[in-house]
Amino acid sequence: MIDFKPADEETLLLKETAERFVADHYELALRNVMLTASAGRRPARWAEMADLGWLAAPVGEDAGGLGLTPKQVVPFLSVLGAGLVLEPIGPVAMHCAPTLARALSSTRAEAVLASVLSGESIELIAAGPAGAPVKAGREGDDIVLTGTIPLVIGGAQASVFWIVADCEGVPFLVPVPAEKVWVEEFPLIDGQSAAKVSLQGARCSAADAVTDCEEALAYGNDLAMVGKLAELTGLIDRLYRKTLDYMKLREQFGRPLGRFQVVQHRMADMFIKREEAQSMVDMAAEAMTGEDVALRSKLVAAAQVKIYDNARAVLRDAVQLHGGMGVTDELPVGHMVKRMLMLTQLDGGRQAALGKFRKAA
Amino acid sequence: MIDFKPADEETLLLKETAERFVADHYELALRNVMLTASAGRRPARWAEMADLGWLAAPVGEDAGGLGLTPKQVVPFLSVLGAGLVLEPIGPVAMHCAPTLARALSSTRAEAVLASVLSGESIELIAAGPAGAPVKAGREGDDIVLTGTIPLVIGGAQASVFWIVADCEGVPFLVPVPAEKVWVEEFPLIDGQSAAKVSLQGARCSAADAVTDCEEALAYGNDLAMVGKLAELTGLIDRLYRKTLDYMKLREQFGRPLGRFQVVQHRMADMFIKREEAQSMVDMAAEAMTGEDVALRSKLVAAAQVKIYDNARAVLRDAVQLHGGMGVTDELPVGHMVKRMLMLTQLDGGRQAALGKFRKAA
Amino acid sequence: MTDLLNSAEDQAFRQEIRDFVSAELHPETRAKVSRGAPMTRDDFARWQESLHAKGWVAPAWPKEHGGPGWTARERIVADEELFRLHTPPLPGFGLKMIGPILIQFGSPEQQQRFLPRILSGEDWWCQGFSEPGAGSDLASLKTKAERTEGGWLVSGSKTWTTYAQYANWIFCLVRTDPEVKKQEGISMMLIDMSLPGVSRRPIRLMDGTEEVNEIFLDQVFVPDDLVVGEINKGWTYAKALLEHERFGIGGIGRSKHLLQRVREAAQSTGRADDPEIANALDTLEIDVMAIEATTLRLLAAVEAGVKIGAETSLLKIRGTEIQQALTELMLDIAGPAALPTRDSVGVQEPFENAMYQFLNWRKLSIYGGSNEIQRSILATQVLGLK
Amino acid sequence: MTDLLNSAEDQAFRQEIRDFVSAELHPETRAKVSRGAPMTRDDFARWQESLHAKGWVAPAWPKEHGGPGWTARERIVADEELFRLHTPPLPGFGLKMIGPILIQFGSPEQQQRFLPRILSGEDWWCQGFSEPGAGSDLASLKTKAERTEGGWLVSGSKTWTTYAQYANWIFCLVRTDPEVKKQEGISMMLIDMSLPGVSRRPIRLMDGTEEVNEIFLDQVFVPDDLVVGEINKGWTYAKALLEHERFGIGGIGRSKHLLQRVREAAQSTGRADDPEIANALDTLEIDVMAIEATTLRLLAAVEAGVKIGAETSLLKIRGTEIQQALTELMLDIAGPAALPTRDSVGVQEPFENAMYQFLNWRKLSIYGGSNEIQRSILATQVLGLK
Repeated sequence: MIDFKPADEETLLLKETAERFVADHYELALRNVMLTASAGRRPARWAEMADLGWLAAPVGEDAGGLGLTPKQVVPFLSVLGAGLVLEPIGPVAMHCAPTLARALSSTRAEAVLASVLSGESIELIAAGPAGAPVKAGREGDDIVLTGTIPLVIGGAQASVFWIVADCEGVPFLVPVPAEKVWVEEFPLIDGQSAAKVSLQGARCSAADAVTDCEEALAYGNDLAMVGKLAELTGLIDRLYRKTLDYMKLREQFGRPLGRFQVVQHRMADMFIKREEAQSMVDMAAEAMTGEDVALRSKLVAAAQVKIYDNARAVLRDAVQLHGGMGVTDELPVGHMVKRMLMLTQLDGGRQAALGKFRKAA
Repeated sequence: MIDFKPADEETLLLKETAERFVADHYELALRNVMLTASAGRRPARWAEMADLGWLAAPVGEDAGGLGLTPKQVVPFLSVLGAGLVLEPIGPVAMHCAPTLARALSSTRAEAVLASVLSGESIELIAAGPAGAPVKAGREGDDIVLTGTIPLVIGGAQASVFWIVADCEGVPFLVPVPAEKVWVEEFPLIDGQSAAKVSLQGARCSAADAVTDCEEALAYGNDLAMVGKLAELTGLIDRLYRKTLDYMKLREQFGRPLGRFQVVQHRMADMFIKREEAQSMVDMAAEAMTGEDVALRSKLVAAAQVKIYDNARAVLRDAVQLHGGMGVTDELPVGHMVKRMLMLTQLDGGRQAALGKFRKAA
Repeated sequence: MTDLLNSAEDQAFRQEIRDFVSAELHPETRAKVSRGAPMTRDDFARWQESLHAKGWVAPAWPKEHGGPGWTARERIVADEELFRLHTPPLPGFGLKMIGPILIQFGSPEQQQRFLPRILSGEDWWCQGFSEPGAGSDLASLKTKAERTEGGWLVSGSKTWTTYAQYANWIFCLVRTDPEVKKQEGISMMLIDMSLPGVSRRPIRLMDGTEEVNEIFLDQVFVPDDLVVGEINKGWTYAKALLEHERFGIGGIGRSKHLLQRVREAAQSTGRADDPEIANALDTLEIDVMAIEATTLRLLAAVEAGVKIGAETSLLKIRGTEIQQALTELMLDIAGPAALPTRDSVGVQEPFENAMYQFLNWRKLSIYGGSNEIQRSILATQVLGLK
Repeated sequence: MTDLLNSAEDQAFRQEIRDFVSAELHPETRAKVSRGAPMTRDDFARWQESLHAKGWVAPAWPKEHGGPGWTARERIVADEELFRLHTPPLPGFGLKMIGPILIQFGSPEQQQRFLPRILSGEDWWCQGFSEPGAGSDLASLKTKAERTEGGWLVSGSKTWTTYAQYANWIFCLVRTDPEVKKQEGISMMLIDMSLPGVSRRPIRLMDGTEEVNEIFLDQVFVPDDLVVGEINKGWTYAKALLEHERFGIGGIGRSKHLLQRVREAAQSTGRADDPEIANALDTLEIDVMAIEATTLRLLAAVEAGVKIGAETSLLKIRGTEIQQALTELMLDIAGPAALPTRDSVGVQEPFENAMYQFLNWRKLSIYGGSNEIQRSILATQVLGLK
């Protein structure tokens, strides 16, 4: 059952920590300095995030987390997305930690996650394009991994990669310390740091491998997607509001742009797209707590399609309505647009999402 | 080579005959009476069309025709389409006659076509959906045809059907007199008369069959399509002009609708779609005279896709901008809309056209 | 398609509706609805009788006036389920328009006299708001009421009057004061259509039906007790109508029903796996979900005390866009099979009503405040652009 | 994709261009253009040199001023073929803007002094029309010129000045009479950028480049002989620019080039048969045909003596819509491969410039009269809606 109740106390508290953080650290000029220096790679900043409980938010209490529901973390992630935060919060807090919490026995989960949730160790799920597993072979008690993962967000900061691998058709997850792999860092268009990770015969103990992890991986992928959709929704909302303000302020031909009927109708459409996005992310977050796994994936994929479409349309119109100012790096508009593009492209775009929707049906 | 020179003298003369005809016989109230009585089934009217040379227009002079180029007949057909004429001019003049002129030896063509071009005998090409041939078998010197052709425009008025048939993989055309088939008449949504034609073992002489007709059939199909696209272009143009007039005349909230910016931009788009349609039909008509058959079919299919799209968009906006008046049968708008829908649906719509485009590439 | 409302209670309620419908719905009516055919007066009347007997005929009316006492959520579930089961959607002129107006603004005498007959279907109401030549500019109406002994003499004409051929009453907006600002001189009156001076001209629509009419009023006498509320407050009452059932204007049940029909048509003709068709169907299914999720989110906000105003215009805009897109998709699937007229020998199932529905539903984006008007409402009232 | 212009003469001309390009185009420049990479000053300069030596650098200029004497049709063929062969499109500020203005309105001295140096590339011009805060309302410009001994003192600022970092001259619209209607007090002046008082601030664009600039003018002296035509007629000259090369604004060559690149990208990644991608590509190919056919039809009408005016706005609108749609389609094909920044180790061919081009080409629907302005021009000037 989908419940659309407005945000509760805990939700709002978590969201406020994000708002303060963004206000303190992500003023545009400051962020631009970070971009040229050390995107998302400040240990002190990461520790602060861990202290705020962010990394532990959606992990169950039995695994040492805060046990918040997906719906409770949506507004918080929306703020971080709209705030253009560069640290790999989503990949750690919404993907790696919750996946491990499900895939591992609760004792092992608590032990493994302790250092992740405290911010000591940055750990990431790493899989090939569209979640494809890396090829693995067995040699005695060892597992040998070979392959290249072209894009891991935050990969250059990670201590441990949890590789999604496959040995003769049996899927598993296996932790590989960063020292054992070849990591090449590069920036993404939105300024986040990513890395190409090459496993050239990386060797690890079979005892560390986690099998029976498919359900956990599927859950983790869906949850991570809800996190990304929350970011997108936050960005859509902020871009809508910025554009609306600009239309009220900016005068042309002797009156505010917002008095031209064509602009009014386009802004009405942008408003509609924002509302739809908000509804869909709430729906997807709620679906995460349901027992019907196929329905969960279907609703998450539906939200993905709709929010991708709306993000594209909103960014297109926001740039156009800002005119020349929309294509510079001098207003937040351009930066938000790039973040939105990053998020919509990352998992293969609309068509991949529609494929997921159909498969889950 | 595609030539976009404006219309020449002959083109304009032919077009004028169409304009006079429409003015004389197709005033809306008159047409409405025809709809309830005898849609397109008045022998005197058909004879008049033949006398005007319409049925012979695009047939070569060696087969007794006027030898006009496809481009020369486009404006004439545009007028007939926009004028909502109900007689099966296109099926006879643009499809059956030119196909036979190509498929038959010139002596036989002249003999067969004499009664067609004079209006004495209404003859039609009849094939299954998407041009599929009817199944045929041989019995001695006879051919036996079995199958149902769901929709033949003008079928209830025809004296002879030239059936597109197939006997053990060999395609051919064979004339079957109307007496030998079961014809059930019904009206189409735009008021034209059509028929379902059933061949329940219809028998005809193998000596009458025309083989080696594939090239002629392909040419005839392309030419007939150019005729339909000309009609559509005429309808788009007339609907655009009617809507524009209405926007200038009709006042709401104290000023003409055409002063609202949203209306202005939508009318600009309608104008663009009209211009594109006009360009594409000219291009397709010119392509008919080229020697490269694949290129010809490709350009005709391209025009088909574009004009279908533009017709849909124009009819949608024209109805919307006319408001309540757009959905009645009391203005020409509604009638034009139905004619446009008929023409765009008849050959399977946009996707079928896109398929043809791809195949020809 | 997926139901977002599927708790145990929802499912029990759905089952109750299914049981009721399977016992009550006439198979012929069901078949017509399932094929998208136009309804006759009898189809509606027969089904209204069943709903009325069950107490379900006016989902949004307060219980004391004969409503079933459903929550907003239950109303959505019922709407969805009734559509899914191919029951005919009853015309709203009595049940969703003048009924609620009388409940809110009518005199006790008017309520007693009219409400029970609306529920039972004894009275059939039509709406006299639009006038020839006025279009979206409703407030410029010209029908005038002149004061006379004990009431008013009304003259003028009304148009786009749906199902007036079945109606015995019409509620009209008329100008009672030509001197003041145009919105301020309008009153709402209830007129017996059998009175002398009331006449009707059917309007033939391009879909081939005659579901709308022009109504002429020539010195028709309306006694004071058939004026709704106060004189010159008619515009306020008409606007209040827009507030009523405004969470239902997304037309979720109607969209799901059409989607289901289009999917079935695609399947029965082997085109369901055609990637273009499949993508369009899935995209529209997701579009419907977005409207449903938005409706539920806005309702939850209202329940939590948030004030929601003209935001609901978005439900009208998107709902009608989706429904019109579905009728176009049906044409795409049909191809030439959509061309023979209904009831002719050329008809090819399941497309016998594809063209009728495409043509008929062009009205969705025009009536009840065109989608252009709705966008302007959003821009000015919600976004503050003016 | 299909060429509509393929007569024997067209084909011979295409061959001549192919021979020339294969002999002259630097392979490195070719490779960059074929991958959609941004151009450097050198890429442009080197190619301009080759075109200039051949006499082809200014297709639309009259022969007596150094043009090749091509017909409108030949210009379309040349544009198409040069794009297809991956030659860089030269910036038009000298060749397509101030050059033609001087040919039409400049003094003989101005023509002799500037035209040869535009052709050779010795002078690099930039355009000083837009001003900060003015947007599409160009005529509201504030840069002012005050009368002084033998000339004018110009102060103000200009923005969106493309490639000003390479330019040594700028042509500016400035206000010479603040008392009259805003369009009537504007003059056009030629300003040497090395003069004291001229300064420049690069603007960083979201695509990561700095191709545009803000230009500040502080009491810059412009002698009378560097005023174009008459004082206060600048707006007329600027408008005449829109008339120039107006049949080229559909950008047919550019669109075909991009379409070819997107098709190749789809093929090389095995997505060319994906029905969604294939449909989108074919639809866009047909869209380009429609623009080409319309351009040719309008040109034929002009040759036959028909007056074509603002109709050409449709070429700008549709041309830019198509090009932007193509950059979006490239993103759809690329998926995550579009995300690493250009020149980083993460780059995945053939998508290294997919995002750059998507972002960079957002400008197409904004500059040179936004598409909103173009639609208003069509509505008022062609359709007569006002």
